[in-house]
Amino acid sequence: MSKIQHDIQQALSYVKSGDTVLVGGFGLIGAPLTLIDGLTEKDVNDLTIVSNNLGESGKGLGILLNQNKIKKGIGSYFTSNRDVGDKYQRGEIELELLPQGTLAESMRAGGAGIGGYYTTTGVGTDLAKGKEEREIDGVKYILEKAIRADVALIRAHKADTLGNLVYYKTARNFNPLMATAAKTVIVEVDEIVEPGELNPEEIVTPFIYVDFIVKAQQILTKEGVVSV
Amino acid sequence: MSKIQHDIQQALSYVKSGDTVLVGGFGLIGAPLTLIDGLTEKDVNDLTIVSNNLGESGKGLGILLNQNKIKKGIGSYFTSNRDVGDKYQRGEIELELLPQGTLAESMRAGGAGIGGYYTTTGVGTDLAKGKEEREIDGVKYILEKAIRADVALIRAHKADTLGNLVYYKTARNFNPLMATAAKTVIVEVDEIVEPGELNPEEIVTPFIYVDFIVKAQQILTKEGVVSV
Amino acid sequence: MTTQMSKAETQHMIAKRVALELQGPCTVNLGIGIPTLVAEYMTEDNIYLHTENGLLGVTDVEEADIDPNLVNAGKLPVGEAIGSSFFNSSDSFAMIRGGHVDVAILGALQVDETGVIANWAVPGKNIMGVGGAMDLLVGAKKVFVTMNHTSKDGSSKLLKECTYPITSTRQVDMIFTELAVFNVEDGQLKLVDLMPGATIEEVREKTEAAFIE
Amino acid sequence: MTTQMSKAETQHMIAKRVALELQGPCTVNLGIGIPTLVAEYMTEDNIYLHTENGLLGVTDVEEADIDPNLVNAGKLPVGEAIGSSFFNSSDSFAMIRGGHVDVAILGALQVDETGVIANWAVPGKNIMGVGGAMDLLVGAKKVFVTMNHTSKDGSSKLLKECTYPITSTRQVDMIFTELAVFNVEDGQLKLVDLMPGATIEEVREKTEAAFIE
Repeated sequence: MSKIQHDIQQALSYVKSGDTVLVGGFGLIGAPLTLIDGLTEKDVNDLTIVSNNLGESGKGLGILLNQNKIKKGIGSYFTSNRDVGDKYQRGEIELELLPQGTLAESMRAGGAGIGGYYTTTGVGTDLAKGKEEREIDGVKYILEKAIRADVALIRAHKADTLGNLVYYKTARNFNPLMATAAKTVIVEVDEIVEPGELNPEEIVTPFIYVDFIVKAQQILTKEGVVSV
Repeated sequence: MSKIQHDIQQALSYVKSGDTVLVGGFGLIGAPLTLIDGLTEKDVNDLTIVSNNLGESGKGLGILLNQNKIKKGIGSYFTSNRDVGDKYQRGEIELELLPQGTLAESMRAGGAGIGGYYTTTGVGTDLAKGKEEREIDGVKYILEKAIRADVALIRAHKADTLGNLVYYKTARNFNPLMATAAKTVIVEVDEIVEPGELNPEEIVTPFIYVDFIVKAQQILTKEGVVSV
Repeated sequence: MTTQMSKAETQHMIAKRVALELQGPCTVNLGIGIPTLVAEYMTEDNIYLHTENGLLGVTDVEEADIDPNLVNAGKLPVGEAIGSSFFNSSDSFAMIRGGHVDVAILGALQVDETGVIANWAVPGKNIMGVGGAMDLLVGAKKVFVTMNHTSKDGSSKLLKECTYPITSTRQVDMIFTELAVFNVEDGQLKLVDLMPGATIEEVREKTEAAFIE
Repeated sequence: MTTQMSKAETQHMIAKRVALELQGPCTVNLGIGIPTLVAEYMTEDNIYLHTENGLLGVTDVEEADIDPNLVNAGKLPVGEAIGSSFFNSSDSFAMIRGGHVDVAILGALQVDETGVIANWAVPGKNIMGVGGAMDLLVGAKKVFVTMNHTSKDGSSKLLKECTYPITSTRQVDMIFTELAVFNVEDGQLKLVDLMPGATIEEVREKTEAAFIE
């Protein structure tokens, strides 16, 4: 069975109401814009979205937010979208704020069969409240739990038809981690090539992590997001 | 100051008696044979060696073992060198056996500022004895601690003069992890190139991890280890 | 067994039988020994082999193409398939422990009647090596075990309880010996096949563990 | 201050002063705001810039060469130096948290007299963003902080105790404002420099925190 999906909604059929969904990107950079766009057109709700930001006001995940499809956001920097704060104050969304390194590491842990880990980040701050503190070899750490999800929507630069992925510059960010931490992984890419065209030493995400591949129809350019 | 060292003993001057030393390689594959050879010629003892294997009988780290320079070995598969068992029975060496994935993950943790982590590997076995067991979300884990060291001796394929590294096929193994987990990192390579010659998307070990670079003088070939 | 096979023939017979259980697309990790031989009998071309020392896409290699830096977990020379990738040991075990490898095929010294195995240590001998066995047991979606049905002294290796240290509390999924094939279902061994030349009586006689026929 | 500088001029003055403290070879992570400007004043060519979104080797970029997928942590377009490398977010924070970045230059809202800072949340407002600040504070070998000496209402931002939530219990190493430069030594602020146009009297008047002159 080919992993390549030509129909975005078909690919997104794996996203169900109530799911936890990892969404790649640092702001719009490296975000799966085509898949996010598809999600805004899909009848789905009560989603828990794990993503560094919840888009910008009225853009990307921001549209999903305004559609009231997001029950909870887990991220490190919601400030980039003022609507998040407004919704939070009205009690319309739950938020879990994590340091950016913890957000990344928790997904890596989730993908690697690690249940939790002790990190120095956040010790003694408000973000450590309710978290176990422990001293190991004279250093204070807090316990952070792994993050795993139902679906990951990610973006890569190229995929081969097996599902091996390479990324492009700082559009890599959270995407390779999210590829490891979800039951179903859907990737959108600029280009699909034949197996053997990607250098085996250079593949960042081996194909076992990827379930479906779609071609990007929304691209970030200097002039903003354009449809192709 | 250039990171390139032409004198192996000069590079090894950072290894002191009593140090914990990470040594790369899966058996001889990807092992820093030149640096190990240099270590056998150096007056140093009471070393704790962290390496998947302690070489083979009379080869690689096996020589160091027979020179009684190793106080303790931490690894996953000492069986490859029968001398290790003999020495252990005579009480001449301490051994800490770890599952291979735990050995790797503990060094990654050490390099990443993670103090310890909960893994499913080993739960309920003799290797879990004395280790904290904990249930997280219904799954049993044991706590494993990070490994950090004084020095790492590793092998890569190419370095640029800044210290960026790329590896070669299955000679990669533990080397990139060890590069992150020691105070001083010494790498031996097949080839030294100028900055810009390695593809920025392909660099596995960024230069901040590397302190010294030496050119390999002992190479693993089909016919065994040869001097070049 | 009534027919006399060489050790190598027996190993190949077991490997061939294991191969029948592999349906692609899937990713399989092969342990040292009999498991390595399974690769020779796989018929589907969408089965990819993972080796924990850092390669997804292991293939056979011709003598002339041997590369000393391209080996499997048994340190034997291998080749690389089209579409293969290399990675470090922690990424490799993240794949294993994180549940991304479909099948692990391992050797075992003993198995108990619930499907728990012992394959890394023998009491009284120095416990010197474990390698990736514990990681594979907790992480692989399915675990198949190949083993001799009996010890040299004729005693069963399929026991009520393992006398050697167990490798994991996880029960394996299938057990392949030179006499029989068992599924592990709801914590019980179930005989699903007799190997060529084996009889049900011989299996009963040489199996200490309870099993469902 | 006696002279009237624009906000931008003040920011550049601070950035320029910070740059004097950077000696290569070293790796520096620049926060958003004034820290970003520091890059313009670095004189040594062996200072490498790390950005936590996944690049070691940040440089300026010409308008014509802007690549929308090549940005810094402030999502501003950047270039890549010769010898740069890209990596994912967990590898990037492994560098930071693991102690492999030499200097982090961060903005701050408040600093207390032991050098502990608050820079991610204001009480009464929604706590909406923390980004990499907590990671950088625990991990960077040295932390330099740039900040305004006083609030708009004239009250000191160098306080006996932070009234905003702290970012880390770790004490920073140096503090740079438009009036003065402080070292943090043994948990005490020590004035090491006055900025152009500032007087010791003005610094005393506008600094609530105790400091050694």
